[in-house]
Amino acid sequence: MFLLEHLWIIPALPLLGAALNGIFLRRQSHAVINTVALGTTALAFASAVELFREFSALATASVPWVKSFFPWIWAGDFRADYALQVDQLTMVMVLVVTGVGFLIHIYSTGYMEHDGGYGRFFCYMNLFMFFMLTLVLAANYVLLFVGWEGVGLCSYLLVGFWFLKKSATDAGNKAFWVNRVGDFGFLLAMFMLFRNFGSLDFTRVLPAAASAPADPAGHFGTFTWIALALMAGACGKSAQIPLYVWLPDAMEGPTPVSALIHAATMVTAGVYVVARSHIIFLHSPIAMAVVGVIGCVTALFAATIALVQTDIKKVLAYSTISQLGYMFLACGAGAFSAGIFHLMTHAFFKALLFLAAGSVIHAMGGEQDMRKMGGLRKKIPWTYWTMLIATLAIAGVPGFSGFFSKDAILSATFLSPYGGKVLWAIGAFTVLLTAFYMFRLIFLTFFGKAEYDEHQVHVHESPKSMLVPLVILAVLSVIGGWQAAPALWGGENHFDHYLAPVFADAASSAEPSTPAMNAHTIEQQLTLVAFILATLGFFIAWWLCIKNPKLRDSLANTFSAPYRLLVGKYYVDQLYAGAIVRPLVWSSNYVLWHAIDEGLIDGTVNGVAHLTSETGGQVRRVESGNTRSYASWIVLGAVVFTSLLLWLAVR
Amino acid sequence: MVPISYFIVLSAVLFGLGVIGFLFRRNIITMFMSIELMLNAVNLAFVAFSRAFSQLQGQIFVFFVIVVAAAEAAVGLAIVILIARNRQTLNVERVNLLKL
Amino acid sequence: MIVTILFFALALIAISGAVSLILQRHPIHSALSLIVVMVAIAGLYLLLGAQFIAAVQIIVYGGAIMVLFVFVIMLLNAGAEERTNFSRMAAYVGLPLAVVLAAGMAWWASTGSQSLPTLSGEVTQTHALAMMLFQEYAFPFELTSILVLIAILGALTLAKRESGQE
Amino acid sequence: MSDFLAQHSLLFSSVVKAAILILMALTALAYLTWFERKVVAHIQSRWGPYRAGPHGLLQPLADGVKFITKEDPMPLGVDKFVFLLAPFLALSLALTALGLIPFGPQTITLFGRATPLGITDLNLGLLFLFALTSLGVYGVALAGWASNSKYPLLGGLRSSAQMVSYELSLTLSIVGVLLMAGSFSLRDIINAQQGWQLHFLPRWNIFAGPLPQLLGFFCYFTSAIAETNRAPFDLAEAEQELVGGFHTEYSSMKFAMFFMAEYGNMITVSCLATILFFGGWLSPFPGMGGWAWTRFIPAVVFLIAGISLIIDGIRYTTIYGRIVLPILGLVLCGVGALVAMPFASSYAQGPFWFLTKVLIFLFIYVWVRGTLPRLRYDQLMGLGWKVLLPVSLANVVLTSLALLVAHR
Repeated sequence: MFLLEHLWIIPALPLLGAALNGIFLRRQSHAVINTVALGTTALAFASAVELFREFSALATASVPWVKSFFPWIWAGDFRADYALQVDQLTMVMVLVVTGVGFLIHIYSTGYMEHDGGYGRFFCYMNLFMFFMLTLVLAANYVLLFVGWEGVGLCSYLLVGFWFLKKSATDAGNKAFWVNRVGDFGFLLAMFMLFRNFGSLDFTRVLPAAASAPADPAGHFGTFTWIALALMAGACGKSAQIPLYVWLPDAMEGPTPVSALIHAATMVTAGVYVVARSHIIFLHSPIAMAVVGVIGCVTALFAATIALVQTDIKKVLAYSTISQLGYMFLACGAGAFSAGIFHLMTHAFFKALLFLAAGSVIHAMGGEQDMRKMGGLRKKIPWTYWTMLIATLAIAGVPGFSGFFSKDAILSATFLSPYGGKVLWAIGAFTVLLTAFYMFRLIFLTFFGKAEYDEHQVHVHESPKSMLVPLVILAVLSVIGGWQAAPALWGGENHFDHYLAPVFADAASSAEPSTPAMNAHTIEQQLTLVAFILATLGFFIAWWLCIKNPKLRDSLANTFSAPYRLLVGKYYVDQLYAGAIVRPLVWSSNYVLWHAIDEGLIDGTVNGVAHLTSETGGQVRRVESGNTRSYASWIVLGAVVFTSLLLWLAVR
Repeated sequence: MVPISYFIVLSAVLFGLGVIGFLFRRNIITMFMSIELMLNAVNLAFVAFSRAFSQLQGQIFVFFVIVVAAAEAAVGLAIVILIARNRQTLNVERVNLLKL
Repeated sequence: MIVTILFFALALIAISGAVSLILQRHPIHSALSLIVVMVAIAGLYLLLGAQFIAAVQIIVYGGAIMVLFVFVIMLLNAGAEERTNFSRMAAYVGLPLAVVLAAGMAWWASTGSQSLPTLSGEVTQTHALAMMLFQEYAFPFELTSILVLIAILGALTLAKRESGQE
Repeated sequence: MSDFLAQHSLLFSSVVKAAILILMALTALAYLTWFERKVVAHIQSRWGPYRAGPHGLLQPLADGVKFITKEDPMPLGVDKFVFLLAPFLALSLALTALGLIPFGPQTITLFGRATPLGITDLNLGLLFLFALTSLGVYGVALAGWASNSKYPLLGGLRSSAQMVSYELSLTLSIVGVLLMAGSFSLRDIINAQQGWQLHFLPRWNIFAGPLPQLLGFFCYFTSAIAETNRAPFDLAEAEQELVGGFHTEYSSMKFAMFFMAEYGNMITVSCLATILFFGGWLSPFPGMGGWAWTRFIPAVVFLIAGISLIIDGIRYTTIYGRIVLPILGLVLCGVGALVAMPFASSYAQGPFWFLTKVLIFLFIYVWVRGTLPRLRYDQLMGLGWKVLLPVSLANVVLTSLALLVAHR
């Protein structure tokens, strides 16, 4: 019970590491920094495991376990404590965050070996761990928002880690600003929640919401607005349409950062929030539909862009966006557990993909363009195999983790009252695209002849410190899905049952209307279709990349217009720049700065000063040095005052 | 019999005369005496009111006013002597260093 | 009857004295006019039954303060006032205002203080005055003594600085 | 007619008494000059005036005639108004001060109205007396200024500063007496001194009460001499330094006015000394028991004086003396006899003792003048500010303490 009583220890550990690294040990040797950073992170992971043990031993009556440590904000009847909460959902998130985070820390020691800002890097990383844990452990929306903003800050710092590169700092700013938009929605949601439920504690808001009547379909009620505002925040953080534009640019940061923040943990915060407040969404059909549609469209959209990207990390970035789309699709379909499940597995294999890609980049000496690679299979076998496993997982090959999670999502979508066949169809088509662009990446990178100059680039396998995490993550990518194997695969869906208490009412509402046996057959057919599509994607990729690569260019020439559209990422950035950024900058520059600040405010201030000096200059003439004129002034005052008195007396 | 308001009117008139004297004399000492005249007018009003309301505070106040006037005369005349010695004149029109 | 006569006589003396104070061109004459005004006012105090104040008026004002004035005038051998440039401010603003002030106050006094009683026989007891002065107002009384002391010191300092320069 | 008089008896009685007082005062002033010259002469072992009339008794008359008939030049460039105003101011103030003095306990009946001996009897009499004396300075100061001449100006300056300074100690020195009497009325002050101690010592303020006012009297009399610009404090008219002081430029009647004003002030001050410290009109002897005979002392004194005059007249050298002096003696004897009569004696007691004491003080005045040398001006101021003022203040404090103790 120790950790349950002292929950604060878990976030405090990374914070301690960050403080030590950031304040005292900046100039220390790598060994010291490693000890602190890895030690604190490992301890956090260990304590998370211990917490899991204690939590499992906990009686179901006392779940969720809420512990309030000190009053934080008391304003009138508003009250927000520094309170931490543990339930099954939190447990999963904590384990994923600490575990993957620990592995990526290990990896970073190798990857950042020769970087100048070694201590700074680990300081930021630990700080991110702290905020992420605060986010997932928070017992009320306010504290959650602190973590929310904190991870945003760390993302900004780490994206712009190489702040001498203009592109890096720009990417950091972009991420920050785009997130601001979403945060605004989140704030609105919090305000509305407080206004409607008088509190922001999960343990008070969610039951109240559960007991409240749901909005009727097609009707914009309280829950709809709150849910949509929350969804805006989630879109910002989890890079969904229309706020996804920051994530590809965020690849400017170091690769471990991309793996940890922009694949495994932070970007899934949106999904976490949606799942956390699923009751509110369930009470609003419109919101569910919106979530589903947004997720589905984002998945397809990002996947299409990923088809033609040549930067290895960009491909992975768009793939991340698309996978996040899957998660939201699951949420929209009411299968929150499936969404969380995919979140976990995706954390495994996408982190693995990024790390492997980092390993490749490391091997290529910083080269990121896939067209300049090729034939690396023999040179960096560990990287190759681990990356292949991750690719199989994300492509949804049976037996791998991605297969189970994606399968669960698609079937849930097909069966859900909110989703429907159309969404399922799009999602299924996206499976094909996913398989295609992932295998395209593999083929371009590891197969074919070497496109680079051996004399310049000395390809070499990464050090142990980078390979060990790869291997561990590979194992996880394989077995990560087994404990959620649906019944028809002779498995028992532990994961679903484990999360059942959290999403109890979700299950009730999202239960497929069709009988179970029927559902099984439908599920088998769906899985079959998905697998066929995946293999199809694999073969197209093989055909275009290995069999005859010429065809690629000819296709590009024949369908030049759509090709350029995809290469230009649908020109969304340019659209935003023209529609939002430039007017904003113009108005800030000419209206706010020149007109209001300089004209109005400075004008007023200077005008007052000028008026004063002018008045003084005029009044100065009164100083005639003539005593009797002074006396006359006194008399004037006396007359005024006396007449006032007389007037008062008469009146 | 004499209404006490007559005394008030008289004091008002005397006060006004004092003001006029202060405004129209150039000799510091004369201006000073005009001030004394104003003080006396005020004292008269005080005593008249104290009689009208048959309260002695008015006379007490007059007493204090006289004391203050004495102190003021002492210091003021010392200043007048200084001015006369430094500027060789008693004409305020010539004592106008404090000006634009 | 006799009180009325006395009042108007004294009022006439006071006003004429004040006027001559303004009009006389020589400080000594102004001082004498002021002394006349003060004596007349003392007489008015007597009419009002304030005998103690009347005596103090003559002793302090007439016997000390005005003597000081006359003394200073004699000491500085102040001649008749010279005609110098005229303060337009005082002429065109001060005079009308002063007249307005006097007239306004007089008007108010004549209208607003009609309710005041007329002069009747009783006389304030100096004894009661002394009691009030030394019991209720003992502290202000002592303060006035301090004030006078400070005034003495101030006058001494001013005079001394002058002699020190020479 | 008579009822008209009765109706305005206050007015008429005041007028009559004022007339009588002024006549007596002027005569007294005139003969006070003779008295002073005689005494000073004898102090300096001279004869003094003896040409005009026997023992120069007609000298004041001759002086008066001289003053009236003398030409009255108006110096050049004087401020005429002030120049004329000064002597009138001085004399009128001096005479007015005399009007506040009560000469006897009884009241006399005029026009069917009982009025006190003396013109008025204010219950703040003492205060007003000081008010008048404090105004007295103007006569001297203005005279000195108006003369448009340097000696008078210096004299005026001196006297004004001197009088203002000494007025302080003069006023403070009598506070002790006021504390004992508890009143500003001269009559009350005198009545407060009635009674006896040790069966022979009258309870006069000078040597009775909780604290005998010896200090007070010393301060009072010294300040009084200075206040009246008399020797040894007569720096306003110090012949050796400033020819004649403030009245250098004056001559004839105006000069006489200054002189009369000076003597009038002397009389006023002496009266005050009598009233405040020496029991006013109270007889030094208890009137009852074994002392009953003392009520005949006035008569006896007059008779002795008259008889001595007759004898002196018979032995006198000039014919006038042989005629005038015996007549004067007879008159005195008659007065003595009148005073001895029962109906008159009670009226005579008060005034007799009062005037006797005043005469003694006047003699002391002259005696001091004839004896002491004149002070330097800084010594004068030093004495006033550094000795008399503190001493009289101390006297006030001591007296009040003594009263506190006595009333415990």
